[in-house]
Amino acid sequence: MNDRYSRQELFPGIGEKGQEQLSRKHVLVIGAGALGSASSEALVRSGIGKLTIVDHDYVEWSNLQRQQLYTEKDATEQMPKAVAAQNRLTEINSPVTINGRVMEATAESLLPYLHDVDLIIDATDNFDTRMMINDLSQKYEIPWIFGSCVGSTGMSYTVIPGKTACLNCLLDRLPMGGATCDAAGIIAPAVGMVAAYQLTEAFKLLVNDLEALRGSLITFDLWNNQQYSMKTEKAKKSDCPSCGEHPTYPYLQYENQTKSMVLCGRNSVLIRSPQERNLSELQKTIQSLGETKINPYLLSLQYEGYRFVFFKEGRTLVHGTNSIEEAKKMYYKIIG
Amino acid sequence: MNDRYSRQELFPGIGEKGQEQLSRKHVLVIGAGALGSASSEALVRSGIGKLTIVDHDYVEWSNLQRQQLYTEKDATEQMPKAVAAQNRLTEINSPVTINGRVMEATAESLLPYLHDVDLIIDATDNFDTRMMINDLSQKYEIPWIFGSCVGSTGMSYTVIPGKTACLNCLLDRLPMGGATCDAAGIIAPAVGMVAAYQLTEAFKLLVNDLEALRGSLITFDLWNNQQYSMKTEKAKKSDCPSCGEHPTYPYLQYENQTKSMVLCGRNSVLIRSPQERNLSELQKTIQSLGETKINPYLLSLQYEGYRFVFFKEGRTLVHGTNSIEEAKKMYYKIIG
Amino acid sequence: MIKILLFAGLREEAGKSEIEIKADNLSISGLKQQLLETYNSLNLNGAMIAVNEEYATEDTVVKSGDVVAFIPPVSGG
Amino acid sequence: MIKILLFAGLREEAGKSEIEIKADNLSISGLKQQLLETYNSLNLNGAMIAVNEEYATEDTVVKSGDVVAFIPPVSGG
Repeated sequence: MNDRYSRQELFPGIGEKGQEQLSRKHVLVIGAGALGSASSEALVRSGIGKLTIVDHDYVEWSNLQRQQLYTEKDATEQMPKAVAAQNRLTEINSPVTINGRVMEATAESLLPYLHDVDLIIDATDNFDTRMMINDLSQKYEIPWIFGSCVGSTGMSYTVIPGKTACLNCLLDRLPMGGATCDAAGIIAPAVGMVAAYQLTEAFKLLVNDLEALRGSLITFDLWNNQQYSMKTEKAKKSDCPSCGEHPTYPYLQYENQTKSMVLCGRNSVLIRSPQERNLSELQKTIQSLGETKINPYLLSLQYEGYRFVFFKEGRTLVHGTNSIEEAKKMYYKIIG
Repeated sequence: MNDRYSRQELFPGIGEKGQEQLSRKHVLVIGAGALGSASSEALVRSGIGKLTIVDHDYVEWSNLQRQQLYTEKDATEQMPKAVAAQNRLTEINSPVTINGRVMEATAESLLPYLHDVDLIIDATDNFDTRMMINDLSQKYEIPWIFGSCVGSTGMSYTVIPGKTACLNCLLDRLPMGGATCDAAGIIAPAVGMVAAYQLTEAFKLLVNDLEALRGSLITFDLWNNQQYSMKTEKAKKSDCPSCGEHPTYPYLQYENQTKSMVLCGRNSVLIRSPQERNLSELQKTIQSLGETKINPYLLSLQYEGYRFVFFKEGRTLVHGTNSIEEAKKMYYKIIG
Repeated sequence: MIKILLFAGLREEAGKSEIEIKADNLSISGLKQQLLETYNSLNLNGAMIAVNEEYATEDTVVKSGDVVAFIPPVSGG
Repeated sequence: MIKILLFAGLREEAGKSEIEIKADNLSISGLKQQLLETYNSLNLNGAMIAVNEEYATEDTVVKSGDVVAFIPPVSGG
């Protein structure tokens, strides 16, 4: 076991000193889908000290094509991704402290984990959450690495509070990504490429080699053999509400108001409730409506062409609609 | 299970037609180390029909930092990589036909598998084997995708017999990579990046989208933010001994003569013998020399600062030396 | 000539990844207008803009020989 | 000026990824000689050569403004 990290220590950019630094770092990965699988696995293999991985979803068959931590068994059992991820990651590197957290990533839910986090890796699938991460990063002075992919394309950018432009500087408005996401699908190498960019920047930050950082937003299209890098020095805005001279962290405020959201490319609506649920009691109430399935974390129900998934801590996924109104109507019909 | 490949079918470059094509393809991955892990996992997840993965090595602790198919259990049990890979890949996608083969990749050993192979992915760690693959590819008209990585750098190139320049056209001589390989180590994102390039080209070939192929050799250095692409139209040589007008396939001939080789960056020598071994009998003979460990595939021995690993089908790895002579001397001392 | 690079969804909408436009000393917003005359279905709003690989805005003035990239943010993960 | 790009091990040996050399109408083998006068430890043999992103050989002649890349094959996997 002693030479476990020997190949990484031989790499001059890390070395024995860098390896020692890695072993004391705590990385927060937000999302345990395709990007989250790839990043968390590589970070755990590399021997970081502690990984927290947050996800509110469970493993489905359509995930297996690109989400490398999961197997058919996880899909059959509808395991929450954060639980399945923690199990696999522990098999990979048991000395690393791994916290899988089955929860939605919100400013409130993440706050308790931030005090010793050295770096946040974005592995979410929507800009609502990314903008919230961007504000948290600024407020608590934690660097974060944006990453996203669709089809054969992807992008990545590293945000360092007090130094680089932030995501809010780069984007004039909150992107509406629904159309592309629904239409374009995704292939695994696009995931691997974004994760490679994010991970390299992560290692540079974790071993404090700030000079090596890319300093630009990178984007690519693997199928069409495109690659592009955009320098961002000129993008930093002194009046940016997230990273400027008088920050108001707008997406921390906005976040507090969102109570339900359409999930991009999923034909699904997420409804949040602060109320914990007794799943087996709920099952008794609703089992006359249609087929139910239960495990310690969630209860699912097929009903009138929709599939409802009720999570213990209060969230509900309504599959089969992109309409919040429709989803809420059905939800209240069932929950009462 | 029905929407298992839905995200891939949504990607216009693949589509439902491409998915159907994938399901009838046989890919041969040579090497089950870092690149072989990444490529074979993504191909199996993508739903190809059949995968053959060939490797002569077993899982060691120092592999776990970057070889994504393996766990601590595999390292503890010294599982042959081809066996551990097959086990994990089967958990990931059981309908795919997966052949893990514990054997050295030579022209002779690979020949029985070539008749229905649509594509060869290079995941080896030396140019001896790559040049042999290059000649096999030309002789049997099977495309192959070169990939390699060291430190934070990597490269990839797609060879299509009768169309592109081959690896022998590109290289004036057989590269001597020992020094760099020993010195530079490797980080996981360099692996992920090469695999992403190889996999995208693989998908293009497997769904017959030849126009989308890159047509160039790509190289990068992630730590130093370099990226470079070299067009290769002018590289094709009509007198190339591998792909020219009168090919002699020199590396198929050379291959037949190699009987032992130094393993790059491993401080190890590989010695080949055509003789199968009875491992438990051998264990009895040598257990007085030092600590031995046995499983159905191999027997290992600690002896005078070296570690010997005897494989059932005749190979021996001698760890602890870069000298063929020294290794052979110790080998004959033990085997007699 | 100003060279325009299109990525991701924009590339698909235009059916090509590169477009050349005869222009000089033109703001990005002016360039967008010209582009939309020929490619009226292009959804350029929300795309990040780079000129010669540097971040740019609607006000940035481009000259002949410049390369302008429109990069629509993708959201999956 | 000819711009020279170095990759992987060559980059490490030179301690930099880019070198500029004052030259014009020079074969690659001539360029290599000039380069070795200053960077005598560079192991250029075995490296692939590209001029302006196209494959090139020792005989290829380069002009001022060209970009020459030396790409040593890496072997790991």
